[in-house]
Amino acid sequence: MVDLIKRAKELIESSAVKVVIGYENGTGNRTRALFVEKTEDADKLIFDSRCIQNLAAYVTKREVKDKGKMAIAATLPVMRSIIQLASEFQVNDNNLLVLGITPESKLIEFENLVEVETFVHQYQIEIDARNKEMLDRLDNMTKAERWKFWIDELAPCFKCYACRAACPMCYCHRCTVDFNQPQWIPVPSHELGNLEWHIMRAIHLTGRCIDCDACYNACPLYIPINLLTKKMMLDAREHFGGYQPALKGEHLMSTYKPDDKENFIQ
Amino acid sequence: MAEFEPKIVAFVCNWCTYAGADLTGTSRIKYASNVRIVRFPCTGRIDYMLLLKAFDEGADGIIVSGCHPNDCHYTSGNFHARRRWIMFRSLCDFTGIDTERIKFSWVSAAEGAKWADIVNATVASVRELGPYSEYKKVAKYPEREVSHG
Amino acid sequence: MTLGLYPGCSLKGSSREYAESVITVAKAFNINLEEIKDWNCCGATAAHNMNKELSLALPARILSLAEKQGLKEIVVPCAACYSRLTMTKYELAKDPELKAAVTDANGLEYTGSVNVLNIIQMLDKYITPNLDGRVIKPFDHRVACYYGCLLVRPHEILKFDREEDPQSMDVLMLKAGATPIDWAFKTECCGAGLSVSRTSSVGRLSGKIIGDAKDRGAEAVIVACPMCHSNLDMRRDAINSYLGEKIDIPVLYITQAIGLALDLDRKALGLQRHFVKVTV
Amino acid sequence: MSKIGVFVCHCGENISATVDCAKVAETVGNYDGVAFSVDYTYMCSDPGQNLIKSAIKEKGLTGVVVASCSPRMHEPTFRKACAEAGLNPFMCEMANLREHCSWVHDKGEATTEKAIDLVRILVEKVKYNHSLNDIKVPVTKTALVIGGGIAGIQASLDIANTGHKVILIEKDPSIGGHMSQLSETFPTLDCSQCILTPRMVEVAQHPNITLYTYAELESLEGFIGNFKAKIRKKSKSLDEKLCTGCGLCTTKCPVKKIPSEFNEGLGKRTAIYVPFPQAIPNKPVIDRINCTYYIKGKCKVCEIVCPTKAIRFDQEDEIVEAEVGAIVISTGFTVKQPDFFPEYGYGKYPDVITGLQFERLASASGPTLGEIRRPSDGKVPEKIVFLACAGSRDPAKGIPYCSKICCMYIAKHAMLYQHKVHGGKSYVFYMDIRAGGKMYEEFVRRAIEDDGVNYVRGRVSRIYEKNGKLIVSGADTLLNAMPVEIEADMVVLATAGVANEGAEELAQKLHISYDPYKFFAEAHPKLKPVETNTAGIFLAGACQAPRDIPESVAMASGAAVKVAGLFSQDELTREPIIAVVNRQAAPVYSSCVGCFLCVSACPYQAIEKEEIKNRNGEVIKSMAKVNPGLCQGCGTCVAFCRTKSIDIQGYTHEQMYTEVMALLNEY
Amino acid sequence: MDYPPSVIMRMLQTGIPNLEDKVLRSFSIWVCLTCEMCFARCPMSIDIPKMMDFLREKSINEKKANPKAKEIVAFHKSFLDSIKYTGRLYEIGLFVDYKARTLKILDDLALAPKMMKRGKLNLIPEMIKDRSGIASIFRKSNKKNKN
Repeated sequence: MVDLIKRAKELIESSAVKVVIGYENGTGNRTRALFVEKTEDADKLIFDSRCIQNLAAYVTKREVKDKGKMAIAATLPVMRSIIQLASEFQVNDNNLLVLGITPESKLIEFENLVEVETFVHQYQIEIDARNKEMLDRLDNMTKAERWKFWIDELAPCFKCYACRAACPMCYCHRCTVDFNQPQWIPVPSHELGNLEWHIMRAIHLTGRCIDCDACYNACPLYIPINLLTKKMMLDAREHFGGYQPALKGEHLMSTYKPDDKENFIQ
Repeated sequence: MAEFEPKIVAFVCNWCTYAGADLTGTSRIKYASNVRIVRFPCTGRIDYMLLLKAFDEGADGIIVSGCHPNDCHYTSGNFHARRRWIMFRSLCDFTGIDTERIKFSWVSAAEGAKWADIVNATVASVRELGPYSEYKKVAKYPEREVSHG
Repeated sequence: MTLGLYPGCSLKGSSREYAESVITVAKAFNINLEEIKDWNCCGATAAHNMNKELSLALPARILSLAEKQGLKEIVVPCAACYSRLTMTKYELAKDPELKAAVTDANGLEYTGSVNVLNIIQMLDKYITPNLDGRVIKPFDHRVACYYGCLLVRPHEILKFDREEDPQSMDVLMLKAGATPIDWAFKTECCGAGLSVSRTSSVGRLSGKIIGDAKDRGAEAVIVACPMCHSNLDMRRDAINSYLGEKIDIPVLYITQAIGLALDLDRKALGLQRHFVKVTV
Repeated sequence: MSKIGVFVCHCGENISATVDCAKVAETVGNYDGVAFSVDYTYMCSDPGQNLIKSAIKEKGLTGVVVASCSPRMHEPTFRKACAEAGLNPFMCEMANLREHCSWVHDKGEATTEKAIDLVRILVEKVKYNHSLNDIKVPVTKTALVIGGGIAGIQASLDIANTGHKVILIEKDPSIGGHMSQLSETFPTLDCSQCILTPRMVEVAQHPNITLYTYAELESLEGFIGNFKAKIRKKSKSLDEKLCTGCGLCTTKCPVKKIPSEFNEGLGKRTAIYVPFPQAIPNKPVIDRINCTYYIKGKCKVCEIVCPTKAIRFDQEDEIVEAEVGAIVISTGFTVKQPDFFPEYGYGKYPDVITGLQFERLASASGPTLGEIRRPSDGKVPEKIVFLACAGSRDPAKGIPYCSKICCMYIAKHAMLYQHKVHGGKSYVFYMDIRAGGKMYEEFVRRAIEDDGVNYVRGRVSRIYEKNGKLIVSGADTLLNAMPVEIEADMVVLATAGVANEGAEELAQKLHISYDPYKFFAEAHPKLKPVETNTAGIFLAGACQAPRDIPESVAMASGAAVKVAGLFSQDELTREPIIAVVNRQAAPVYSSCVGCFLCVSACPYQAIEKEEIKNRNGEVIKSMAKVNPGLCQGCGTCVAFCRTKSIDIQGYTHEQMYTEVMALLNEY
Repeated sequence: MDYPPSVIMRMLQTGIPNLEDKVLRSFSIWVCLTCEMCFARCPMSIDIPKMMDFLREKSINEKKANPKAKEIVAFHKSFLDSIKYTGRLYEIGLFVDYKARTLKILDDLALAPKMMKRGKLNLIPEMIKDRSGIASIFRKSNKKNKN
């Protein structure tokens, strides 16, 4: 990504931004995030099919945010996350500059977040075939089978909270799972603790998750926790017509329509 | 062994269902005594985590009830609640939690008889489902000493 | 197109003309009326006056036979039988124990799937839609449409027409070219089952009905029930003695009136069997 | 360690009949934190309250749980008692043993067990209660009265006379309501116009009252003391300042055949009309549905003849915004029409009329100038039959209640008829005569004894028309149900009093509850008849249930004094049950991350953005902040917030959590 | 009609045994034609026709039928007998049996020839095939109350 490196250097030299967030080669043929603050670090910037980590997770962290204006090399999922974060007043035009990398991996620079939003709205969030098939299989199970499936799937989880760290939407500095006055979610990672933690996570991401699979990729045990958020996305689409991250949009869960349809309230 | 007596928790809103339950009382309509009512200012205040805590602590059934749409004393509390219940209920269903045990309803301050019917119906259906053993099994840490003092 | 028929005892005996007119009109619109095989009497007033279970078992047997014969819908020209059959369907649908007791008494399977129509519902459903073109000799007389008590009541169960001032027969007669008059005894009772055992009451009740029809200048009374017809027609001398004057307004069945409007043969409509000569 | 006092009430024997109160008190007494536990027969009585006060003082209680009736009933009583004893009122909670336990379950172990659970829940909750102080909220000292009938007029005058501003809005072109349609009024037979019109003039001339007629409530926001009402002044197609009320246009208007609503369809009126001669304001209104100009675009006769050129054809509806502190609803009721009655001919016979139509016939300003004449041919009826309970007390037709005023106005109608038609015979079919007011029974006896009205005890089964006469067939149950048949010339049905057409929509606009018959619901049938469940909104007159004039006036004055009471203080103290966003020390300042998704969850727009700036003005952190004046304490934001940084006093996270824990864990 | 419906309702409402007995022995329960008019117009929707059916059945079972209602009871019994034996109503059989029970030989005698002339009187009864089915209905439904 030669022009990305060139652009990063210009931005750092002109100190238009204090840090450029991108990818660099990590150990064992894997990639990791790179925070370019000096022009010579820019050479390490790379971009290829291995770069799937969602860099938007860093824009809300104090360590990066307090450096000053940031620029970020953003693939489509990262851009969606940025728009959602912007709608939650976490980022705005004067503390973030987006260097867009299109699905055809072409670099476009966006003047402001509104342009990013129009770009993002060209694409519909699609759930890939493998997960779709998994969701259908789950839907056809009986309730007891589903209960057993999730208790067994979540059993290995030892609450390392990597999923929370990887997700750009989890930027709260005191997460409710850490609450102990009162203890909402049981601390131990036994069956109940894991189940209620992942239910809480799914509820908190309803209407905010942009299905970038960062949580699944981050999970050391490959537990399919992204199925929960995908299910919530499909439900939102089915019951309320779905949602797209939008700067001025109505948030799915904090607004209502007088004629929301349901068939279980007597 | 004596017939199974389910433990039912009822989360109700103060302006409609709680007043409806009062009316059931003033009209002396008898109903099953398995239900304990927890009063909230509005259905909008009912937190989904409290439902999970209720199952944790051994509840076999839950009733969540508030004002009919358009009747909410705070205009939109019940509308917000309805949207949350739709999403929370489908997530519970997806993870296998038995949503048959959670009865959602609208009971107004004038519907004393309806409240008695809802309670009796829920108690009967939960008694038929039996104790919520799957959830009790996973919530197996010992009977905690609860006094926070 | 075939339709189940439950004639009832009076249509085979004292009100043969009603059966003849129903079949003739049906044939004119090529509707084949298939009688329920081995049907039995519905028990009429005698059964439900004396013994509730009997009054439900007899009609239930009829409905079971109709089901066995594969009939989805039956027409019951006699209003009393129509009332007994509909009430039985309603009672048995409401009370499973009763249904079990009645099925056991009958020894026949009963599901209550047969749709029961009274004569006006049958006419409205199958004949009125294509009646307009067929009226050759409009029945232009001033007619008093008499519904009797069992055709529209009890209203919550029968849900047919309006309870107090029904209009379905009036509309039908309008289509047949007649001018139905607004009168006040449309749904008053004619004395029904007391025809033999207490004829004086029939004289009084039917007398009031015929009297009001005459006062309002009706040239004919139109009925849809053989029991009402026999009281208003056969008991005419009791009526005349009650009113103190001889009244010769004929009493026709709705099917006869429509038959006349279609210019069907008068004998086929059984008009010659009336006690009060049909001058219309 | 908290020291909680538990007071279990017997409520006479309403609770102790099925709950073993002593056992409850004794079991709860051993719980941690409970310093004092006792049961007593009448906790709400003075000795009961003194028991609490003395226990607080002697034992130094830090919390009180009264296990008795519904908190909706006596929470204020016990909280005031605690306050007098020096304990913060919000440290006192109530367990509902009566309505939710003793009255609805049979005596037995399970019932006492449930009672103990209910008390334990509240004991655990009280441990997490904080002492709170009332919120002071400014009060706008203007009242809004909806509905200009006698109740609305009385309420407006009473409030205005206490020196406060009143805005009175009336849907029809003139105030007066149903009372202006009456001829004379029972029990004194004084002419309704003579006692009503002075009051109407007083309303029009009162400096404190702003009158909007032909106007309806469009929307209402805000809460007690701080309502914002939008009033839609429907266009009268007239400039009211220029119009002198000369009435020339109403005489020249070519469209004269519109059935007059004021005369209940008996008289006719023009397209531009003044409903009745004594109308206030005495200015015409154009009925745009029937006026030829609005149908065909021609005519404009009224514009041509108008001396002051006051006609404005293209005048638009006007929305007036008003800040008000309290609202009195006095929209009244209406009467069922004859087409509701199949037995009486589905409204087919023109001479079968309603009580209100008879009033118009008897009224001097009515279509027949006071003479009782049949609508069909204008003849004076020789025989007239009045039917009581036409629709009321008739569960089969869905109106089981008694409409209260019909027995009285039937006696009045019969009396007026006998006075005006010498030699006329009048019959009244009744089931029971309900004349309970002062001088009411004597009034009905006068009708029977002096004016010779034939009262027949029985219901009319059917009415049918025969050669010009209405045959009324009924039975006289005092003569062994002997059939009675009367050939009457006219029949008056005392039809049921029912709620107005738009009552349900108005209730939903005002967020007040209503009963199955669409009458507005009072806060408490016996103890709060003029209040609604929504603070600051009061009821007066027949909009709450059918009611006669004396009661409507009394109720209106009652509502007025409630409003005056509200306006007597400059500030309104409000319950501190409101939401608060937590605050912490720098540099975090609050667990709220400033996502502001809660702002759209709040129905009262009570959540604002607060920005923490450093010394040189840069925003370090922006967080949510709740405006205590606007927040009504519904808690929707509390259950929504991901990080649980917003909490509602009185129903905090910890309190609700412990309630659920206590409920499911016996000790 | 010795007691009108409203009085009968009141007598039953009081629950006084001898009033109930008076109702069972009354003549009006036999004159009621169950024309459903009262039920249609009763504001409290009391199903009086159904109660009359019940009272008649009870009156017959307890042998308290009012002597003045002899003809009416006889007519119903003859009507049911005709059904019991032929499955349908055999009018001539009905008249003969009714006359035997009431000894009202002369009543409506003139009517028979007129009906014959108009073909309204079948001489031979129409029998249904499954007469045993009908017999079992009558037997089973009489189990509880002797007819």
